[in-house]
Amino acid sequence: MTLALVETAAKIAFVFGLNIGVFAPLLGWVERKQSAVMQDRIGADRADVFGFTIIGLFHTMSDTIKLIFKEDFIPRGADRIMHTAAPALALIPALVAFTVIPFGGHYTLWGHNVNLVVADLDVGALFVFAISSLAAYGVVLAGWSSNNNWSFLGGLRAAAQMFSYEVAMGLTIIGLVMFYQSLSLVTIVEKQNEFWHWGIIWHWPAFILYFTCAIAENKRIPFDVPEAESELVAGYFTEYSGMKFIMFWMAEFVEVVTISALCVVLFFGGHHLPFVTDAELISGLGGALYPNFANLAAMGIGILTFIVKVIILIFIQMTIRWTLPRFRYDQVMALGWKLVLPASLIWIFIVGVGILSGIMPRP
Amino acid sequence: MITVNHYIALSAVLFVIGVVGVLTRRNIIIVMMSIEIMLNAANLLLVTFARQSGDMTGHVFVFMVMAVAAAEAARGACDHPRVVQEPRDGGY
Amino acid sequence: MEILMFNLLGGLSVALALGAIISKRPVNSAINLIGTMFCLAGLFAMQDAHLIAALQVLVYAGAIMALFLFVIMLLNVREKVGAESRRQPYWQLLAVVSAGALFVPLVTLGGGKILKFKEAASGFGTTAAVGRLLYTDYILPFEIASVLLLAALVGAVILTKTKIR
Amino acid sequence: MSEQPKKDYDFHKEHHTELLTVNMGPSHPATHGTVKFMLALDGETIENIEVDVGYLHRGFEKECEAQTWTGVFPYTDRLDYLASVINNVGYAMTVEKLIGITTPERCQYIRVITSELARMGAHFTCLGAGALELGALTAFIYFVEAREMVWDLIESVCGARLTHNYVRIGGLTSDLPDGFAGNVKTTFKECRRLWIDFDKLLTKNRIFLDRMRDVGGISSADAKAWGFTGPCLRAAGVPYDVRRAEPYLVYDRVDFEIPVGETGDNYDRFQVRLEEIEQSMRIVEQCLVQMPEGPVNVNNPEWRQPSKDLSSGNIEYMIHHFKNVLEGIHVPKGEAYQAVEGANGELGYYIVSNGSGYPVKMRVRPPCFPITSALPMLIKGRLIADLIPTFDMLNLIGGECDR
Repeated sequence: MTLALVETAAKIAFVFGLNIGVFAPLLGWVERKQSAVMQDRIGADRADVFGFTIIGLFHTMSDTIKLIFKEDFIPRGADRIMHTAAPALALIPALVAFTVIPFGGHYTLWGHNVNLVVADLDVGALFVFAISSLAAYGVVLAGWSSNNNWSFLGGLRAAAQMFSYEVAMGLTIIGLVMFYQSLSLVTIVEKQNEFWHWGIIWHWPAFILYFTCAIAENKRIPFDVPEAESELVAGYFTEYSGMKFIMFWMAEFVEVVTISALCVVLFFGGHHLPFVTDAELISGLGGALYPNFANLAAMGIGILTFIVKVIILIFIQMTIRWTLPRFRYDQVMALGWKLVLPASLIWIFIVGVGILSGIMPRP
Repeated sequence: MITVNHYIALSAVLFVIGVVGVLTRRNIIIVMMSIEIMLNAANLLLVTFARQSGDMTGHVFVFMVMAVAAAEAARGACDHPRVVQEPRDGGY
Repeated sequence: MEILMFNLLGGLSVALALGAIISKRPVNSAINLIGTMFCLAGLFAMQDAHLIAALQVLVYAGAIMALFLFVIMLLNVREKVGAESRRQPYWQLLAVVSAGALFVPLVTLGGGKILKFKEAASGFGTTAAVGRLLYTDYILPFEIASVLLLAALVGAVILTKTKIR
Repeated sequence: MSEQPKKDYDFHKEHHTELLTVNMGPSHPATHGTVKFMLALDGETIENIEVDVGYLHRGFEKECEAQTWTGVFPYTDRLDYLASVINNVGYAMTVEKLIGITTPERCQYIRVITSELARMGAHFTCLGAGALELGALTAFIYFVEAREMVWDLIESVCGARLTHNYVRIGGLTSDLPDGFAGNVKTTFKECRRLWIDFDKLLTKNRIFLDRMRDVGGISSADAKAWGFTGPCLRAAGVPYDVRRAEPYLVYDRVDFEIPVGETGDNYDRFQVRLEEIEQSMRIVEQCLVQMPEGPVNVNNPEWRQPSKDLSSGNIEYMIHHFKNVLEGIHVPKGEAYQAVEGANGELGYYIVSNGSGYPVKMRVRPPCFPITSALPMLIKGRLIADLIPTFDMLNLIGGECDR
């Protein structure tokens, strides 16, 4: 009991620490530096501690400190409670969604079975969608409560966009669920033990559709119409400052990580190395002689593999963000309803036929 | 130890809240939300009895209730503009 | 542990439901109701109805309440109806009486037999189990529900479309 | 189901909806160059738009009447502040027309070179800003980089980057610096590289095409009727270019093409501007080859103030120095109109002189003003997001439009 509690606490600490402590600030830095590299610039590199700038990493720190001490501004006529609650409503779902994502496999350490996921839910994939559907509330309420026409328009756009793409996003992974016969993300990862069972091999069309939907759900360029700064000033968070602004900013980055992690779990074999199954890895590390240490090493390698895959997907998202221009609002909706939704329905049909006819052997 | 009675009591309380909401509020949107509360109270009972009897038919019915509630909400949402903004005498 | 969770979620859901019907502003009502739905999802999960719990969040808290919120925001109902949101006193009287009447079975149940939960069978309430039931025994209601949703969809489009050709 | 929709079913009447009125500007990110739009929105659709210009009105025309003829130059710099040299050239040429002098050939070549460099800078900025406001920040930075390099060239010529103040009546402030041709060569190589990158990023990008195509389109007849000139008119299919229609300076001696669009929509405007950058580079390269040696100023102290050495060593020059500084040059009585091809179209100066050292009346025909006045016609009934690329591609320059 105590051991299980400690284990859960450790996993929660790991996931949240990874997200808030490492990924969110690091992404701020990556976004700046990557854009700088892509745009022939140097990028932020001035903040220093005793003369050391460590390629601009201190900027994330100084930004955080600056924003914490900024005035927390609530516009006149705004709904104070909702205005304050909205950033939290945006950030919390993004963090909670990570609880069902397995960042490693099963390992036996000194007789104790460790399953590297905070909550192994039977409905893991559904849980992620359920929680991410709540993230829309934060955005909508932020737009509504700011008492600003531009924010309001941004909130409406965000609501329409997020709810539309949620539908399409749910449908894109139905084919995958049919293939792996489970909604549990842990089971899906287990079934991708062999490289040829990875989701991307058979389900690359679903990956493209899912990734599109996920970026749209996250409201990043080219789908950033709710916060299109040239049209709506800054959309739903126009009237936010200080810590509340940071929370929207972090919510966006945490969602980038969550999307990447979910993609890795669904399509890229989770923590699995390509061409090496877990059992082979453990035996290759000397599992027969030192089972505990081999398991521990495999666990480390698994987590590392997972993080590397996540980082690669984040990199792809950032590249997209710095390359493409933005859609128009009606084009976003048309893409969602007229292209992604029918395409995912057709893909479900194709997967169904493939499974029934035996062309797509289920793992 | 939580028994079925606990859930029944909770469900009843929620249902009564829903009834009171329907009967006392004039705002049609809040009336509809009160109806949702009542539906949810019923859902809770269905789930509870499904668990108690070990028969998942209750879950299926909750599923149906959700479908109906969604349809009702969709219809209600687009009907609201007419009703809310053209108030008649007494009631709505 | 279970009692603690039940008291927490149940109490919170009752409080939020009360908040939903008491609060003056529709937006606050909707937010309170979303909280209620969320608490109920927790209660469903406590009873091994994992699929229903996820659907509760996804459909009720995520979709239906979003629709309500959308309507409230778009119409800004606050100014129109907020001022005269109470009904006639006799309606309130009736409400209290009927509420009291509904409490009667509750009280009798409390005094009567105590129903205890059995140990749930493995696989109870999972997606696979509920899905199997839904697609075999209850396929007809399921299809009817889908037709109902389709009808609602078409109706909503027709009702709100600006121009009807 | 509710009652059947009636024949005269009006959504707005039935549902008691109102239009949402919002102010876009004067400090909205999209309205660079200080302008205000009053938008009446039905959802996202623009039902009505009022363009409110004049936030940058400084009384340019009146200011000029209080300056000596040479003192006007700093003010012309601030018309189209992205292409100051063209404004200077236009003003200088109008005054020269009044006086009846022609500048030396080398001066004319240098004026063409700097004008085209300024045009490139303006187009780089316009296209980059257009991309930026559609969310393509990287493309924007590429063109800003190119613009900075072009401005480096201009800086090497006249010492200023934005308000060049380079041209004088009857000449220039200075000749080109040493090694200018070589700098141009290396800069243009880089510019072409960035141009290709920009082109690759946007021109065939599906999202960009969808945003720009068929938005803000105008027929050639309408464009003429509204008084369009420059890239916006050429995008509508009218090959009118002052440089070709009424050649001034040495534009008749260089070979360049006038890119012409078909539909007059934003995408055509975009492509016309993109192509004009290339044509400007060609003009500059040809001018550098053709350019003769020689003086850059008119050798007449009455019009062009002589150098310090001459004016302190020669009594006649000295007298003119004094008189020019104190009274201004005495431009003969009369009036003149001269147009040049500005970055946004025909930039015309109409000047009246009564023979004194000050202009009596100065009137500028800004290309932006008629173009901007067509904006409500182009954008009514479209989505709010369409306003952004349309406004960008019409390219209102506040300093020029409001004067």
